[in-house]
Amino acid sequence: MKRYSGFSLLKNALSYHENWQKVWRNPTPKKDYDVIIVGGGGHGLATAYYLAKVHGITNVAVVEKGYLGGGNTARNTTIIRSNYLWDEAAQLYELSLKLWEGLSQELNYNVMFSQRGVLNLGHNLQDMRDIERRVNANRLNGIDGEVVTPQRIKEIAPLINISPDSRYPILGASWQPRGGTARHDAVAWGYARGADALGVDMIQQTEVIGIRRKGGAVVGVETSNGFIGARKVACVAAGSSGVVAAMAGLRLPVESRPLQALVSEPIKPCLDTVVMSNAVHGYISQSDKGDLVIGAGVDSYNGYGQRGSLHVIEHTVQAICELFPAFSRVRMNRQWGGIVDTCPDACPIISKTSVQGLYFNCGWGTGGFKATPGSGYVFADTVANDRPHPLAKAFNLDRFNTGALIDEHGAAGVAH
Amino acid sequence: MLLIYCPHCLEHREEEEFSYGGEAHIARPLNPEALSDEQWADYLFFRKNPRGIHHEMWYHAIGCRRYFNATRNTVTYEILETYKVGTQPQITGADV
Amino acid sequence: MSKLDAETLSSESPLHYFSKISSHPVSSNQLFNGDLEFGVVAKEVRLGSQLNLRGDVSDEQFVTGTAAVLGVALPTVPGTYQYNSDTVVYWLGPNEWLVTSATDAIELESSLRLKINGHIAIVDVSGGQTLVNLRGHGVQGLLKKASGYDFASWNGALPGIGRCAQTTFAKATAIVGNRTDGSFDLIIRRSFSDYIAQWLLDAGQEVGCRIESC
Amino acid sequence: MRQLNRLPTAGRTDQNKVLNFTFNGKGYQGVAGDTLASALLANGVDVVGRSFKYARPRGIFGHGPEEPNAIIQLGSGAATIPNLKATQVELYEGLEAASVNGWPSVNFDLMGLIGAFGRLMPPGFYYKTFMYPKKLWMTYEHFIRKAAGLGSSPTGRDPDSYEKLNQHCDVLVVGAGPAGLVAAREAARTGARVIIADEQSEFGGSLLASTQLIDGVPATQWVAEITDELGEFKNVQRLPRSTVFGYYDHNFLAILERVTDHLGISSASGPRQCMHRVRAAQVVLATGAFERPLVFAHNDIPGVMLASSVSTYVNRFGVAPGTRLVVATTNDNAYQTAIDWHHAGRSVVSVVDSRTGPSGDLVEQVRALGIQILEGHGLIEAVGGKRVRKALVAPINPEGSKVTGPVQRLACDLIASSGGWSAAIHLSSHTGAKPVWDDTIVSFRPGESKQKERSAGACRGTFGSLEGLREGASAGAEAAKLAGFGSGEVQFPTPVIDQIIEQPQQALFLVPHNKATSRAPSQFVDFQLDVSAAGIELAVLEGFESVEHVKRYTALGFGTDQGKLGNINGMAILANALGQDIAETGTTIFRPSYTPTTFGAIAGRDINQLFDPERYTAMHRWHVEKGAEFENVGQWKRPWYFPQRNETMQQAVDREGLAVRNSVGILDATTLGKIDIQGPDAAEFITRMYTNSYLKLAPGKCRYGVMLKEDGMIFDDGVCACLSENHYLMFTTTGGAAGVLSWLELWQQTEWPELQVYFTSVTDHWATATVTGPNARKVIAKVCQDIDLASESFGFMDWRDGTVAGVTARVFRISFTGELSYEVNAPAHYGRHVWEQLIEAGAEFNITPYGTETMHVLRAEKGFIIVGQDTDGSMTPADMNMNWVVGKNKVFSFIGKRSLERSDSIRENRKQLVGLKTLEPNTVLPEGAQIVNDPNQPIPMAMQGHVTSSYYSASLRHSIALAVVKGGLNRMGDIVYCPAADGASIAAEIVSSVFYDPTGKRQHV
Ligand SMILES: Cc1cc2nc3c(=O)[nH]c(=O)nc-3n(C[C@H](O)[C@H](O)[C@H](O)COP(=O)(O)OP(=O)(O)OC[C@H]3O[C@@H](n4cnc5c(N)ncnc54)[C@H](O)[C@@H]3O)c2cc1C
Ligand SMILES: NC(=O)c1ccc[n+]([C@@H]2O[C@H](COP(=O)([O-])OP(=O)(O)OC[C@H]3O[C@@H](n4cnc5c(N)ncnc54)[C@H](O)[C@@H]3O)[C@@H](O)[C@H]2O)c1
Ligand SMILES: Cc1cc2nc3c(=O)[nH]c(=O)nc-3n(C[C@H](O)[C@H](O)[C@H](O)COP(=O)(O)O)c2cc1C
Ligand SMILES: [Zn+2]
Repeated sequence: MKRYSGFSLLKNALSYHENWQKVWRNPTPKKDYDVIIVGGGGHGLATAYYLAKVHGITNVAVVEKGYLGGGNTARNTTIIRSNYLWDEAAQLYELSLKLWEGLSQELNYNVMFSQRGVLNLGHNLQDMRDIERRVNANRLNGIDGEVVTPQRIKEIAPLINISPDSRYPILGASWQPRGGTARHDAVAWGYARGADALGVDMIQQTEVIGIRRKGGAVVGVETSNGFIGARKVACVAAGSSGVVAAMAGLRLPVESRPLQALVSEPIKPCLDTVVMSNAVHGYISQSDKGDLVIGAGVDSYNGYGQRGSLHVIEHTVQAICELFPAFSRVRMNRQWGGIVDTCPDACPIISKTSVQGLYFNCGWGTGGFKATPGSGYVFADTVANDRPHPLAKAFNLDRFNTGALIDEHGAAGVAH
Repeated sequence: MLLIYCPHCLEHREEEEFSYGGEAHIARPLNPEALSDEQWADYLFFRKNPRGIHHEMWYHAIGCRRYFNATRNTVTYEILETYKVGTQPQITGADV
Repeated sequence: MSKLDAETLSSESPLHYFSKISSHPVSSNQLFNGDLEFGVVAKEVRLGSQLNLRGDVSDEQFVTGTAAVLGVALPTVPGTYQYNSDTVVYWLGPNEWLVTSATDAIELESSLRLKINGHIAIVDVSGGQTLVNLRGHGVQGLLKKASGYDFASWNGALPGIGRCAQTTFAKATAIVGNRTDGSFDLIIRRSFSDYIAQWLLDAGQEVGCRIESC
Repeated sequence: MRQLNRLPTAGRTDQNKVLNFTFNGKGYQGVAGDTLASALLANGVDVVGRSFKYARPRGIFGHGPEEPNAIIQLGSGAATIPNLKATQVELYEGLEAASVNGWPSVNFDLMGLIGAFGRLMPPGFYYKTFMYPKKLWMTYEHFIRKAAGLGSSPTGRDPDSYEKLNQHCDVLVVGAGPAGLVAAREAARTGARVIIADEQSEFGGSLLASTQLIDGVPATQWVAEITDELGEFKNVQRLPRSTVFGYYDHNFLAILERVTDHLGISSASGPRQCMHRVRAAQVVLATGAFERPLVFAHNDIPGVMLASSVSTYVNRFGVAPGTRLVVATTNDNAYQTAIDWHHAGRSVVSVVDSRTGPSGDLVEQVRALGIQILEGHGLIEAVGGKRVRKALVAPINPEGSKVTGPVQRLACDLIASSGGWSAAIHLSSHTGAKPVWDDTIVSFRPGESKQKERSAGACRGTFGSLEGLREGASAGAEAAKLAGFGSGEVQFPTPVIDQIIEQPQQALFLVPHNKATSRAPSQFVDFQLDVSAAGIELAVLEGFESVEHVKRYTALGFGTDQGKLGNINGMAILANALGQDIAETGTTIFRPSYTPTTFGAIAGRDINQLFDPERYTAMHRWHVEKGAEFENVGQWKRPWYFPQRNETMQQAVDREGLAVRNSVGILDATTLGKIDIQGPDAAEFITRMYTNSYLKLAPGKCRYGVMLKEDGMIFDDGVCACLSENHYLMFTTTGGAAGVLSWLELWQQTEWPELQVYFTSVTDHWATATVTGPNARKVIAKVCQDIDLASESFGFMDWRDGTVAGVTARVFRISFTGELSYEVNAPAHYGRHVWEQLIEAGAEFNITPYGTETMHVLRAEKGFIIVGQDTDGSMTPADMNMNWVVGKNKVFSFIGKRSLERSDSIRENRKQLVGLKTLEPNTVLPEGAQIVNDPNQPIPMAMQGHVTSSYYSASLRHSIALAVVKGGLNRMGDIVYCPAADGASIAAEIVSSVFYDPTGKRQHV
């Protein structure tokens, strides 16, 4: 892999950009692999990268039905934070945040991780209790965060409306300065490039349509382009996880729901942080290009449509206009939807299954983009060693039997 | 936004009047105490979640306050039928 | 409560605080001078009672019994109401009706209970809701702002047969019924009535809106 | 100031009505009927903006929503609007507009220097650089961000209002060009409810700029006639200035109508814009087509325009945007522009046609006018700085891939380019229909319909006028029929229109240059985002092969025009680089918004106080009059505390609490949910829902219960009263009311329909006043004579019917304060009356109204939980030390019971509810504080639980807290710590959660 740098850019400019290397090969699949990863989203690609990089397992293929990073990775509002409530979740997301902090250098690919901070607003007394609780827990877990006043919020995001006369006035917020956003596509591409350089095959436009087993173990996957053998199959198919599990005769406690987002036209920089509000239900940041990136709450019913709808967007835009009355005259440029795999406790599943050699990493629901590096890291470890990574232990499938859920709904509430 | 035919109101109504009730036809085990943790978890948390035909419950919350079932394609969102609780769907079928 | 008490006690209807409040694009001075036309007049109507009625339409005693007491047949066609001069029975669901009547609630409930029994329910909800009549040339337009329900689809209905629908109204809910005089009745919940009044004044501003409480 | 480029022919404008406006601070004049774009062109303004990435000077390129360059900021202050397209802004007197980029000005932009370094900024350059040293990235980013954005957001509150209308129709026609107009007319005559919407200021579509005759009259007259004809139908609603911006599931479409924008005043008198939410039985899409620009070197210099735009400015606006025109084309259609230009009295330098031997009707007309036609030639490069000065043309091979001869320089100041037409398939794509590439029309066509819609006219790829009219008419008739109106037969005769014979166009998406694409001057594909042909080829070189990857890598189609001009060229260049055909390469997806949609219009009137309903109790106004501070609880406004004079909240709460403990207080408890339950199986049903049993609850009695979800976790709690045999009244929490009712309905209707029971919400019917404190009985006795209040006959957890203050009421002896309490329920119309009478009766005892904060303190003193505060969705009754409320021996396995037996539910060290007493009695623990055993341990600390409720108790004279602590019930007397943000920590002792009156004497008196 030829390294990227300001110098390489200059050098290539002089040769009219005619000599750039491919970011990844588009190889024809081998007959079989040590590990096949189903799903070429950020998580699948990160898993491949760490399998190769950390565990030296390079005979790996990522099989993706569409284009790399084209699922939720392409569709999310790119919010990154680690201020989760429960120890198990906080530690996992914090591992991820630490990886984000060196990711551009690790991958030699600028994923534009921007630590502009994240505000989670509180609008009623219970919100504020929950914020206190979460921030206190974060602090004792070594995660940065503070509870801030409306005045401080106004300093951080000057266009916000902190009037006590609003319908749901802002009473305060949690503030995690190390949180922020990243350029979502670049994350997928950076991992793919890194994995490719280590020998991983990226197989695009190839859908896994069956999981072949022999005895109690997997032997490979059937795809739209034929069978590919594998000793281990690691499924990271996000919204399609249930469908993929069914191919192996398994059921998962996930339901696939549309989650919608929209962007405004690009405007001059006016919001230099991420603002999230669970109570009025909207979250917003401004991309490096200038568009306001706005996310909605998850749709109420199951769906694989990847389309947006109007009433959900109406509600979200109302929330944004409540928080930022000045944005009323800004305009929506585009809206879309993703398919998120929601778990009953709003926490992921990173787990072995009853089928030998078959692993699942799913259930990230509305908030898995931020976990991409950490998820790939612990999942690679789990697959390589055929046992849960210590940080993944709590996220096994068995928790639904024992009842040891990690309920991020209940208290943390905030989804993304 | 869906337009849903309520089998009680005998009219199409806007989605805003309804709330989604999850997968239909899941019978509560008659004797929960006799189930293993796995069987109970299956009832509690595990759903079909198909890509395609789905039988699901809806509640006409801002209307006749009745629950009913719908057969909906989870990809196209087309609603193929709605039917009353206690009756069986006309349309079943393989996933698309 | 007896009728006598009711007259001596001070009661407050849900829209009590909105008596004669108007919104209009023209100045408020002009408003109360002369009969400036309001596109929407929302007039709260005092009712004797509102009862929620439950029962099984396949139970003949229930159907005939209610008709005998109320003087109107129980509407069994979804989305319709039946009425006479002082009673209206709205279809709310396959086993649910709303009765509004000039008769006192306790009296009405006990006469009903004399005639019908078995698995039925009669619940006095008089204090929980109010009826607002909406009239004026702006009403159809206002309803379009308020709800996704296609009220224009009622236009073909036979005169004398009322149509009604329980549906969304702005961000609250309402039972809406049509009247032969072209106006509409709105039955709304008490705790939402301030919101709905504010909403009516806001949405009716262009054509002029006036609220009269009872 | 003279309008240099204004023609004597007025087109659709009124040259007698002069309008003054300013652009970038300079004054100009235009005329009524102008757009800002036509007025700027009339005044000879060339540079209207700077490009996003390279800050290249840009001029007006199109005449409608496809415009990529003329992005402006309209107005100033709170009413300013960013990012409008000058081509879509109707001119009005006093209009103020400015370019969105360019510093210090668009004509001299320092950032333009960056353009010189364009080579250093190929697609994806960000990803390749700014990484080292790591700590500088946030600084780099700061500067990257500074360069972001087009226009600026206002900073104040929007002075305008926005309307929303729910519409229903049988046939919605989108687009009022010829196809749409005849479709609407056919549908209208069947009696169907028809809505016809068009984005432009007037109906007519492309005909507004047409010189054709229809039915023997000029096209614009024909349009006026048919538009009037439509107006006569009562069943037709005509919506000009109305953009259908999204096509959603189940034939739901959204229209943005610009009601007053063209008047240029902030509308005190009504909404600025109106969003129509349309549920249509059938839809006819007649949205026309966009002309495709040719991609040649420096095709972005001001003075390069779409051929149809040049014609539109001449014919519709009476503006000639230049003097000497070169037309570059691949098709016959653009010859019309040469003809129009010629008739405008200006000079046509040449028509440069990539084809050999063109001979269609229009070609022949051009020849007859003596205009030079360069066949088999390509316009390979435009030359100029802020305006085109020359066009470089050269012979090219028939495939259009190579320059084959010497370059000629044509002096000119205007280049009209046409690479064919792209059908406007946007709305059909919104539905998920997959566009189909069609080589014969060199465009995508709408894919197989996914909804009840059909396309007609140019948007279906039918570019001929006559065929388009025919198609429109039959689409209208068909749509009406399918909606239940008419026979489906077309009724009106097809309009008579001259047939123009055209020859096939050439599919040419990149005009070759004598240098390789990577080395040629930039050949722009997406103007707004500076995406060039070389950029697309580079993406392919780097391995981005999917059209979606190329879009995301280069930003092709990401702009505010959403690729209306650039998409097809871009995809074709990509296909070519991949050696595929376009069909194989496919296209990116069009999504709403068709053109950008104002947030305020999407929000409508549901903002400010109407954002969400405020729910009031019958006593609300009394609380307001008494100066209560309010708390939001769900949608309800509840009095939080009643400050007197200059009291702080703590002082008020202390006073209120002491009043209850020492004499009597009164609380508005109306907001609790109340559900009336009737039926022979009511008791059985309730028993299945609560953890305890109601089978033996006698009339006149109440019982407290807890409800679980099937996962065993507490979800609501409250008291349930037996009113009579088979008749119960259930109280729920304020926030849980709606959820509990639908929860009950769910189980009854779907699981146990055999249980005969009915539920009715009576939350709104009853107003509830809680009178509580040692003097409560005395107060009630003064206003209620018909209930025997003696404890022996009306005991704790009993209820009685009676008359309170003259009102028929129901009184419950239940207590959330631990004091003697009566909850008086009266029909809500009398709520304020009863409340005031109770206050009056209590005056001699100094009855004190108290709010939710005091209520919370009082109940915490008693260790009563609040669901949602002391529980969080992961708490079982056992965790709350409430096993006493769980009927272990109930026959039926109540909801949630089985989950209580899972291994995690019976785990030893679950968090359990305990009390905490700070060692320093005046220190109040913060709610939400985490609890540790050793405050000096290193981070991460082992957390034992957290504080759920915490107050200063005035009656106990020390602070109290409720907390959940791992294994807490076995840790009484242990000292634990709450580390605070400042590093200090507060020590507290684990104690019983019942701080006050542990034996419960006081509530039983
Ligand atoms: C609108 C929206 C906003 C969001 N906002 C945030 C946010 O702000 N912060 C945050 O942290 N998270 C957010 N998320 C969630 C986040 O996007 C996801 O959790 C995360 O991207 C999941 O990554 P993934 O790699 O697992 O999934 P994906 O990127 O969806 O990858 C899964 C891949 O599997 C492929 N696949 C599926 N089935 C098959 C098959 N049978 N064969 C082959 N391939 C298959 C899919 O094509 C897809 O590419 C948001 C999501 C959405 C939709
Ligand atoms: N010869 C050619 O190559 C060629 C090519 C294209 C068009 N034409 C001519 O153009 C005419 C096409 O007629 P037509 O009726 O199909 O199209 P049209 O372009 O005349 O009318 C389309 C109308 O739809 C409106 N519109 C588009 N999208 C909209 C939306 N989302 N919301 C609201 N309005 C929207 C536009 O503003 C426009 O007024 C014919 O006369 C045809 O001959 C010729
Ligand atoms: C963070 C983010 C920013 C985006 N910004 C833009 C934008 O400026 N312009 C645009 O057209 N689309 C933008 N999109 C949306 C994409 O074009 C696209 O709609 C989305 O990735 C979903 O893919 P699909 O529409 O191809 O299904 C953005 C998406 C994301 C996730
Ligand atoms: Zn219904």
